[in-house]
Amino acid sequence: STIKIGLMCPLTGSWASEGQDMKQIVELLADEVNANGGLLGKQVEIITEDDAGDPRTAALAAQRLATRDIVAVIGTYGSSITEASQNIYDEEEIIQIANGSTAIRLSEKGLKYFFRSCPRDDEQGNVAMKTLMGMGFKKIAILHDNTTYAKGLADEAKTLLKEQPVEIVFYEALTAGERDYSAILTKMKAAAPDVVLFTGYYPEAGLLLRQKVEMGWNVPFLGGDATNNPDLVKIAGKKAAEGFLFLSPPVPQDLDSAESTSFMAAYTKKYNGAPGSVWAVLSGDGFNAIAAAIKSTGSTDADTLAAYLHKDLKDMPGLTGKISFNEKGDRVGDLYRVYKVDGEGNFVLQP
Amino acid sequence: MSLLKLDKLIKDFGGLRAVDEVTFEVEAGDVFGLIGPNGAGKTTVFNLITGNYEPNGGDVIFDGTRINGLAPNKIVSLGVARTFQTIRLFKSLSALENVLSGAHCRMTSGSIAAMLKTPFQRREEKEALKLALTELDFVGLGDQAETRADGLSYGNQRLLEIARALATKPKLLILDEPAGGMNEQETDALIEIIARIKARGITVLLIEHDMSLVMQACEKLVVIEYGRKIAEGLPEEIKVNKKVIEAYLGTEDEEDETCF
Amino acid sequence: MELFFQQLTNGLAVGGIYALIALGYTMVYGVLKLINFAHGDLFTIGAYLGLTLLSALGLTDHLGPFGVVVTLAIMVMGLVAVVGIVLERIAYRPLRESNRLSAVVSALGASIFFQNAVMLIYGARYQVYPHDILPKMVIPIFGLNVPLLRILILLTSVVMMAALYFFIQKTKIGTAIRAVAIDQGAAKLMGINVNAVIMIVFIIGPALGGSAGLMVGLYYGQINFTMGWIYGLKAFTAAILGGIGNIPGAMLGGLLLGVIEALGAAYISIAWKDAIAFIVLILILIVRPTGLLGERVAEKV
Amino acid sequence: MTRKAIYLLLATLLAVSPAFLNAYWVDVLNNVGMYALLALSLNLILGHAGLFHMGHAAFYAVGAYTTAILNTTYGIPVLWLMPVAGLMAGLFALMVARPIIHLRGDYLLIVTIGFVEIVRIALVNNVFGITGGSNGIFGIDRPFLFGYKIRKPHEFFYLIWGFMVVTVFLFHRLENSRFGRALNYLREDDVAAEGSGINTTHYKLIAFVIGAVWAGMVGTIYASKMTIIAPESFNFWESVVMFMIVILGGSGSIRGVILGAFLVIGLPELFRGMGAVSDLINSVFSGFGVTLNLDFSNFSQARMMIFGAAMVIMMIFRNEGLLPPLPRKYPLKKIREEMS
Amino acid sequence: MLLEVKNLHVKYGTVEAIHGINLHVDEGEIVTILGANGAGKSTTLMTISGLMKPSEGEIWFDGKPIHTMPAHKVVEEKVTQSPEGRRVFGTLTVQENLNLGAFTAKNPKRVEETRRWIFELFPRLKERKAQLAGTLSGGEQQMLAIGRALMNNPRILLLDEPSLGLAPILVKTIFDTIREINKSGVTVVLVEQNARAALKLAHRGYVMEVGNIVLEDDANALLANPSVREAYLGGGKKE
Ligand SMILES: Nc1ncnc2c1ncn2[C@@H]1O[C@H](COP(=O)(O)OP(=O)(O)OP(=O)(O)O)[C@@H](O)[C@H]1O
Ligand SMILES: Nc1ncnc2c1ncn2[C@@H]1O[C@H](COP(=O)(O)OP(=O)(O)OP(=O)(O)O)[C@@H](O)[C@H]1O
Ligand SMILES: CC(C)C[C@H](N)C(=O)O
Ligand SMILES: [Mg+2]
Ligand SMILES: [Mg+2]
Repeated sequence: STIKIGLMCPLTGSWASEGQDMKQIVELLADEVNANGGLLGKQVEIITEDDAGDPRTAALAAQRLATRDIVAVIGTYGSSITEASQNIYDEEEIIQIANGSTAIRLSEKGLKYFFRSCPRDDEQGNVAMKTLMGMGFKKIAILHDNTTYAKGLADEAKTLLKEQPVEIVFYEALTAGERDYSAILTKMKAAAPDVVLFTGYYPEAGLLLRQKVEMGWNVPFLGGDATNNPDLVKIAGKKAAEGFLFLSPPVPQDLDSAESTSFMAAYTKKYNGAPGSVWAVLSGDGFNAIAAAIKSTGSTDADTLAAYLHKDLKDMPGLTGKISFNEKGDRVGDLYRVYKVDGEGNFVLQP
Repeated sequence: MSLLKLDKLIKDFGGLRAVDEVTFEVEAGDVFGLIGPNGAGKTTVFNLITGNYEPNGGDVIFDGTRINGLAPNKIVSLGVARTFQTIRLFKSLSALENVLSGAHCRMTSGSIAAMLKTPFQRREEKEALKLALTELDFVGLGDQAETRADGLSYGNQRLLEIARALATKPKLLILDEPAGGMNEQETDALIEIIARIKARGITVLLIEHDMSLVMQACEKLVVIEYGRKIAEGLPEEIKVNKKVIEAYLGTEDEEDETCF
Repeated sequence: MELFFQQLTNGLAVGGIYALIALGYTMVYGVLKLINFAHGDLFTIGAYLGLTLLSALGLTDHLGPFGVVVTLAIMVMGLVAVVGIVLERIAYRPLRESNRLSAVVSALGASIFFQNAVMLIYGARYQVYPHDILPKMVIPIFGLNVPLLRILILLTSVVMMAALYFFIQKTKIGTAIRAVAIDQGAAKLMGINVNAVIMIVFIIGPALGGSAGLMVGLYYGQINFTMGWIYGLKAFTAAILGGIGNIPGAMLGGLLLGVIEALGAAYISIAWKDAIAFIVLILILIVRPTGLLGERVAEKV
Repeated sequence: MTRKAIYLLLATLLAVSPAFLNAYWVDVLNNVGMYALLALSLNLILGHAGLFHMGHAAFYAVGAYTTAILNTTYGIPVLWLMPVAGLMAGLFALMVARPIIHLRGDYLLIVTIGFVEIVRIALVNNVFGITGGSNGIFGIDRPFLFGYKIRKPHEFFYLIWGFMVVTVFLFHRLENSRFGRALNYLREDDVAAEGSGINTTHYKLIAFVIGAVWAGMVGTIYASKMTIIAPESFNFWESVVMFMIVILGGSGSIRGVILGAFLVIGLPELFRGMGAVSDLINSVFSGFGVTLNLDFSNFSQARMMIFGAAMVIMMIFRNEGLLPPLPRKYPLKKIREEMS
Repeated sequence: MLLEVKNLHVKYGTVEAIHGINLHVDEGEIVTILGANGAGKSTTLMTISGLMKPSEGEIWFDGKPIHTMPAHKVVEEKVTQSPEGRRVFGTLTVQENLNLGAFTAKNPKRVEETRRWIFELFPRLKERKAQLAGTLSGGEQQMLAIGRALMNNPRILLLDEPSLGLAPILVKTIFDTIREINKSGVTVVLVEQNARAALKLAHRGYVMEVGNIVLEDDANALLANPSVREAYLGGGKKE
């Protein structure tokens, strides 16, 4: 018999590429564990379900996983998708380690079995505020897309910025999925901000960058972590994307720990190319954490594992840095970094 | 007192005055005919009476009350029922259910009573079914109760429309070209039905181009042309009225058999 | 004031695209009384085919920018028209005689099919048109800097509208199309080949939708497989706003919708702009139940 | 007689099915049930009254949000909130439908689509500061029934399908009454209906209201089942799904609509399960020492495409819907006897 | 023999409405088909025009089988129908309706001649050229329907209840016109409820009952036939 670990990720829908990466990474790590004799003398088996990036599908996917004797589940990507599945895992007493869901409230519900390997938006908001202040901007525009995550982050940043000697000259939401944002840009431009903080996702960010250049407007843009995707440059074009700043946990390429380098080597070898964004890599950290917990406790009991993850797992070397969880299940540590897009469209970690 | 009174009724469509100060009265118990050339405004007059159109001027007085401006269904419940020039049945429903639609306005139980199936609701439903069957029998469609309306022959569809109208328990029945598309034999049967409707004490107001029906069935006629009344009187008087002959009947020649 | 005019041009540019899609919607509706929910997906297909052809044929190496656009437009319109014909043949013709709503559901099914087929063929990720096909010229009009492409989009839709209007109103085939729209049986008695006429409609409508897809690809760069749904809905709204079945109405409705959205976003709220557009639509329909230019046929009883 | 027997058999099968199914499949059945309830309520408006209504999710949303707000702020038990949610949805329907009830066909269609969108956008923008914006509302209680907390799919199954039994019973009576007939009259020809003395505006509104009341009540079940609701669950597409269920199943037919829900909601899930099917086959064969590498899981990516094609095909072959309504039965013999 | 219908069966779905009828029309004739409502007269005409397909049997026109042709091809053979209920294109103008009547015409000069002839026949149509057909009075619409059919220069004109819903004076006009049209060389098949008038006009007649032809004779003979008199000419109190 095997130890089963679930993976819930978007294999279809508009986030499908992230989900594919998550699957590849978790399977790669599981293979490594199995090659080294598995866990507790058993092989690890990954069971994947598609959540399609849609809350209702996610609820069904969670229901399916819950029936398959899994010890824990890794995933998923978006906050609102994770939220739809949280209750189900909690009721079934299954550990969940989300990888891309940064919304604050996910871990404010007192769910005993919920963890996440990504940081939280209060931290991100804080870093956003500091970055903006550090660069000396005085008039700030904030734009989000009304999704759970983007609005939460925008609100967080707004609250923090209000305490600073700056002026928020614009705060509104666009509708994701459209093509033409020139009406919004025109309106924003009239408010004459020094900088725009956009907390939505990369497809809209790309279009905004492109259309603002077309308008002949040179305002700098700072993006939230959901803009960390290579497609951003594709959509905006290298010229329009150049100089774009965004926040994100560091990608493995930018870390020099042994774990990061060996993982990158293995991944590149197996799949010919680097993973698209950091979020999929964070699912790998989720897997590593649960594997470590099983190994150390010698148990697959959810309560034992949860207790271990909450209290005893300290500074485990992961793919994205050291990993520990606090009592809420959130990852501890200052993870957010600032990246900048260079003229070639590369994401360059800022010091 | 007359049952229906039209007083200087006017109806405009854009620039067209389709009904122009038409005035006449229908006595209770009569079979009253409204004739005139195509496009004279006859159907429009009917629509003004039944509330399908609102007049631009003048009044419709029914049974002592002014009814212009009321909703069609309200006018039906006051006792005016109609048939249509082009058949308007509920095609995919059975003949019985078509007639039940007429009975509808004499019933009161609503959706909640239906869900609870109150005794009153059941009794009412039964009464409505009895009424509907009676009216179907009256026009001779009793054995076709469960046939879909569009499965009936054309003539029978016309009769079904009459049965549906009768089920509203009208004081005044308005028929718009009831014999349209019927052959002479069917028309004869219709004349007989109209007579029986009259015998029930229901006043009938009808439009018809079939002169054999008009002459046999009607006690009194009004003729309109271009929205105006051009003649009024007994059938025999109308038949020889110059204006009517010129505008509507055509000159009498040996071929008059074709229409009389 | 300058801001107002800037927003007006923003709105007209978006509205031009809506109008172009709405023209196809209205054409098909006018003749078949069918709300072709798959129309938005034909638009998507147009955008993807444009990209495929662009990269496969290497047109940019041989032709000037406008040569590229014209060649592409012709090819895309042709191919999407073929899809349209097949769609009509398979999904709509068998339902021509039945309940209108059945055809609507068939159209919805076709829409789901197309959307997912595009996803399976091209993948779920965003696709991007090359950035440098058309020169990024900006034309000053009354002190506003308007990108050339926007003017072209608007111009195209106006020209298409005018051509279509002329075709429908003045030509023999156009009269036949209108006759088929009114009474197919009677049209057959005139010697009109009803299937052929409907095929023509399913060439024109989808071709217009496809060309709109191409234009969106060229202008905005980014395309994905779900984009047709929103555009389709907007175009349907536009067509209704103008009075469905009415060609100048589709144009008017499209432009108006674009402008309402832009001005709503500018002066009321960006987040509420779609709601504002719908509220305006509802208010207009309450006053004019058949849209702005729709015929007000009070049913003759 | 035989038809009754078949229904009884199917109902029994359904009733005992949770005993044989895992939580996932039971939850699929729950979803089917909820959509069937929604579609049945839409069926009054769309199927019976023939009003092109593609905005039913708006009423569903009002019910769900009413439940969520009242439950999370005042702690009122959710099942008590069911009638309140229904009432609110009904009132809302009355309010919004009144000014647009005279619109015809496609014009009504777009206006109702407008409703869903306006409602959704209002929810996203946190109207009155009580809807929680795009986050929605979380922490909604589970229902208590006779002191027992309903939590798991198996338990919800009986709540949902129990409500279904009540609904079918009541709607069946409704259909076979003066009220149900009135709706059909105005669907067939509203001028003739007016001319037969039926107040069509009134009935159109009542159809909207009853449909909305039911959708609102389903909203309660949904809110307490998910414990979190967000505007995205009530978007235009949800309305489209309900619409498709009604037309595909057979508008005006209760059994058709329920079957429609099984197909529209169940089919994509069935297709999704194909990955598991290939795994199963592989493992069976490997048991015999044969290595097969079947993988139907790619099929699950194509499942929506196949579903779309299936809808077209079903519509073509059954263009009146899968199970169109049967003509109403009247006890004519009995009445005749009484008459004579 | 210009038109020949052999053993024609027609079904609506699964229900057969025409049960194997035979009829023929010679060049230059006016032939009338009588029958009660629902006898199948319109169905017969529709099948000749190709709008319905026979389930069995054949229709030959001028030596060619036309039952296998699609409707628009039948029209090209100059078999033209003015359908029951007029079915003019309401939102098109009178002029456009007439143009559509000549949709398959190849010779523009001939079309203009025909148009002139039709305007002579129905001066009212000329007056109302630019009016929308839907706003014409019933009689005017009937004229338009017949005029539209004539635009095709038919060799055979199928008229389905041309007097339906018309005022007596117009009925006369229409019947006179039919006679005139026939005199100008057009063969006419006339379906009428107004049996008496139809028989006076026609050379020959058929009587249909529930999908079968039960009688065929000269018009005058039919007028005198007692069973026809009883069934179709009304036993009523004739003056
Ligand atoms: N809803 C309407 N809109 C515009 N014009 C109308 C409308 N209803 C009727 N008319 C016009 O009003 C005039 C009178 O029409 P009406 O139907 O009353 O004639 P009618 O006397 O019943 O004729 P017929 O004997 O042919 O039925 C006609 O010219 C007609 O075109
Ligand atoms: N669309 C249809 N679907 C089903 N049955 C039809 C249809 N049209 C006609 N029928 C049936 O076919 C038979 C012949 O109808 P048809 O219209 O040819 O009769 P008709 O002699 O022209 O009668 P009328 O004098 O009423 O015009 C009738 O029994 C009729 O009910
Ligand atoms: C993976 C991330 C881009 C998603 C985002 N941080 C969220 O919580 O939804
Ligand atoms: Mg009339
Ligand atoms: Mg006929």
